[in-house]
Amino acid sequence: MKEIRLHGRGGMGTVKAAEIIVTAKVLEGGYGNSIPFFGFERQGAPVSSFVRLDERPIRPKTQVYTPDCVIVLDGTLRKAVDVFEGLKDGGWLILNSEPGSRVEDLDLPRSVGTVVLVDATGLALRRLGKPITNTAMLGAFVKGTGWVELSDVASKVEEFWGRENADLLGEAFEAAQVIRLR
Amino acid sequence: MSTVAVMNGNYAAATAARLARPEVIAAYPITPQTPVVEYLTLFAAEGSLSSRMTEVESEHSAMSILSGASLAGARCYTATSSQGLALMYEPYFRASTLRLPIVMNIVNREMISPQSVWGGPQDSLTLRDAGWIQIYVEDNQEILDQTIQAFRIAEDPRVLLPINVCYDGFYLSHMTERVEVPEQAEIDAFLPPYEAKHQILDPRKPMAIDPLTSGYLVMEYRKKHMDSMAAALGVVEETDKAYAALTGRSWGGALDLYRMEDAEYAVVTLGSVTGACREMVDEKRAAGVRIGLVKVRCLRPFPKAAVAAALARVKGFGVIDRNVSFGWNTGIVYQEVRSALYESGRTLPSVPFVGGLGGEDITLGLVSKAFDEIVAAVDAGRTPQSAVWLWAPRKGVKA
Amino acid sequence: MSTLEKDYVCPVGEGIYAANTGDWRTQRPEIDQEKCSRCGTCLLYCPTNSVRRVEGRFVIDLGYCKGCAVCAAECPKQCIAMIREGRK
Amino acid sequence: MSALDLLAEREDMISPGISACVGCNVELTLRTVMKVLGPNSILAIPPGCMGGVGVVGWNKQSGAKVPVFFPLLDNTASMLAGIRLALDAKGRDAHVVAFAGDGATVDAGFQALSGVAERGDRIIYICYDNEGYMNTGYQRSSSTSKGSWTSTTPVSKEGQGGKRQHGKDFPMIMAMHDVPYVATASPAYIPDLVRKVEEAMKVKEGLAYIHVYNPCLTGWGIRAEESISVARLAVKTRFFPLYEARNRKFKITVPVPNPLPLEDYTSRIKKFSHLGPERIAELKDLAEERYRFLEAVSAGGGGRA
Repeated sequence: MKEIRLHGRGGMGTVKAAEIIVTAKVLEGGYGNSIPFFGFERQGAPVSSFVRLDERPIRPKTQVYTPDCVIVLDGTLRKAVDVFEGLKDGGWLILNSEPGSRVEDLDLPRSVGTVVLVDATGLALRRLGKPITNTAMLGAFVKGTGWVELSDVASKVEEFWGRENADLLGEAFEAAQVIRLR
Repeated sequence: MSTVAVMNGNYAAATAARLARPEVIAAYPITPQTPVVEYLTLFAAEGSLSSRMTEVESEHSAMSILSGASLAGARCYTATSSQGLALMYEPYFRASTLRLPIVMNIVNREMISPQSVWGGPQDSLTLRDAGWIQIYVEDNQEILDQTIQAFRIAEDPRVLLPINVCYDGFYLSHMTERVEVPEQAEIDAFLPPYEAKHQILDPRKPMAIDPLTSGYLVMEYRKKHMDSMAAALGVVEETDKAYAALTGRSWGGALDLYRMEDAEYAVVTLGSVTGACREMVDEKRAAGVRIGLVKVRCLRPFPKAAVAAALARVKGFGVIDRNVSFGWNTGIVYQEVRSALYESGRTLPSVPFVGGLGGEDITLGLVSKAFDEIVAAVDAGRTPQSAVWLWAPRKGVKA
Repeated sequence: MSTLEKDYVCPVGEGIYAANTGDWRTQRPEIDQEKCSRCGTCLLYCPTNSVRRVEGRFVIDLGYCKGCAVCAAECPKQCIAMIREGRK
Repeated sequence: MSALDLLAEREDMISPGISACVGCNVELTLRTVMKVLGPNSILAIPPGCMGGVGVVGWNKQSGAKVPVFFPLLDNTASMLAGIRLALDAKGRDAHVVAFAGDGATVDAGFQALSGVAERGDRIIYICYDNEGYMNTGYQRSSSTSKGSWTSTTPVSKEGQGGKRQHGKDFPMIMAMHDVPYVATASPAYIPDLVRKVEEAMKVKEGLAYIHVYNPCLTGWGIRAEESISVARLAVKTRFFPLYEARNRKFKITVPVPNPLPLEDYTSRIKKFSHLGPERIAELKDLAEERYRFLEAVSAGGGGRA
């Protein structure tokens, strides 16, 4: 089983992104569930969502405490939230980062095994005219982990948000930089 | 033929309601049930739901509108949570004593105070004696399957009682997972249209509903109500079998047992915590502990004999309650299980856990701890006299 | 079968129950048909619906009349007398 | 058809023997209303006098010849809205009617009624306002007139006490919901009442609300034979004006250009017997205020048509 935690802000589509990952997995014949952290999702406030993926039915309906992967939809969240809490050793970090960011400057904990960097905000602004980063982050996630197929995610993204977002997904997939740290 | 979809619990409930073709729907939004109302209005706007729907000004009116509609012979559906259910109490009790087969999902949420919008079945469990059938489920597929079945159970001439299908707020209502959705034609065959024969408000057949009634007749009606509750237990099982024949999915009727065949210890569960407990049963069994699980699905009518039979060979058990019974100082399900055993003449060591209040997560770690505590208490022949609190201590919180 | 033996699932009533309110009466109305102008005021205002119009005349059906005397009070011709029950 | 012809010829839809007090003008109102509405009706009688006297029936028998039921005290309007939805779903039609006291209407039932009015559910709602909870021995309601003795607003031997607040102007509150039809009525004006029920029956979308002012013989202390005459005085003193409103178009149906002194009315009622001239004047001032308001909003500047 793979466990994922997404960190975003209200209005970024964090919960929906989590649902798309699950939907893609189910389309592929697998199982998954996603649970949003239960709070009041005010625009701009930190929110999180939990995802589990597996090849067999997933029984626990609990939050994720030791994720295999953390997706951070807004880099500035690192100031407010410990996004690495419980990250499994050798786990994945999918980070929305400024263009030209260097891993050495990111002050990552030792638990991170693979980091995926993408300027999701920049890509989203250019293509959508607004900093809604979930689609771009999904592209980076798929590229970094390969846990679900890009085409399945793309079809759902298009279904929910239209062609422009599906293109953004592909663009982010191409642009994302996967760095293995060990 | 069914369709595989991915949906949250509220969408599963709304989808089930749509498939059941209720003639009248009245609901008032409340967290965490709100999306059910939104989905239904969306279905109606899209044209996939033809129910008469009304946007009411309170839950009291929602249940009242359905009471009127049901008296006039309509199949009825609604959903609520917590304070909404509390506000409904007056027409809620009356819907059962008037024998109105209304189906209502309860998206379980903690009762205030303290102010909380998060999960916990305190709301519906507190109303266990109000004459409704109450069934509790553990995942989104079960929400959909059981909500469809609820209409058939409620409208069965042997039953004619309103029914709640209860699911945990947020943990299920807002959790997204894979759900198989049956075809409309399959459900149409499973659920013939409702015909109110026991009473009807219809000028072609004038009758009085609920005249002033002497005590001895109140006794008569109460006894009939109780008899129907008893009959409902069988109808729940039958309906589960009929639904399994249709979809291949059986949920076990009033009670669902997991790895109980040779169990020395048992954990009794209700609602969404069951999944984590199943996982932990497997884990403990792998470590050599012979523990099994009894999931209470039907809380009313309570399957007393089945519970006693399920626990007939264990040395002891524990109950994980996400609710409290003030003054009894344990959870409510624990009382029910203990009472059922008393009838069978057995006294077993047992542990009354209380955890997960106000949406607190009952983590796998906590479940593991609970299982260890069951084994330790049972082996020592110990029964704690009040609740064992299942929680992870936090800094600054008085434990 | 008596009404009480009816086997209803839930509290339902069929057929009409009528309290014997005619027994309540301590006085009864009598219309002086000579003085009556046939205006029907007594029928319009009788609380128990005890006034009948028969071939243009108004008569009192005493079956459920409670003897309230509203008809006598309202009659514009003052042609309705209230007679103590028990006297002929 | 004249009101007399109608009432003489139509079948009484209510049991001939209901245990209302001798002379009760609510019994008269109910029988009249139901004759006008006829057999294709579904009748709701919430807890209150008319429920208590057996209109919903007794044990396994009914008190009416139409389908009749007890709603709860506070959900009459919403239960009827549900019945309407069910009838709509089944493609049937009937008059869906409430006959409810002021407790079930202006107090506990107000939320449900206001909701129905706002949503436009098609029901006919008739309130018999006897200014309090009569079925349980006359406790005050928010419709009770200021100064009234009630069992919860007692009066001392010295004549002090009685209700401290004015009653709500409830029919006006309902009219302000912008519903298709609102009317006030009186058991002393039966032809007017008959016509208003007929108007209510014509409403095809939304609420028709009729507020009937029914002086209570037992609770207020009125002689049985004065049941109608006291009700008439309430109108003739402008204490309870008769009007109707279609959406916001008002019309006074029984204009009172030269009102009788209010004392003519209050002096016939025991619950006001402790009130001195000052407190009567206070009632009169409010009645005049309300009447002037009604004239101002009525068609033709007073509706003296």
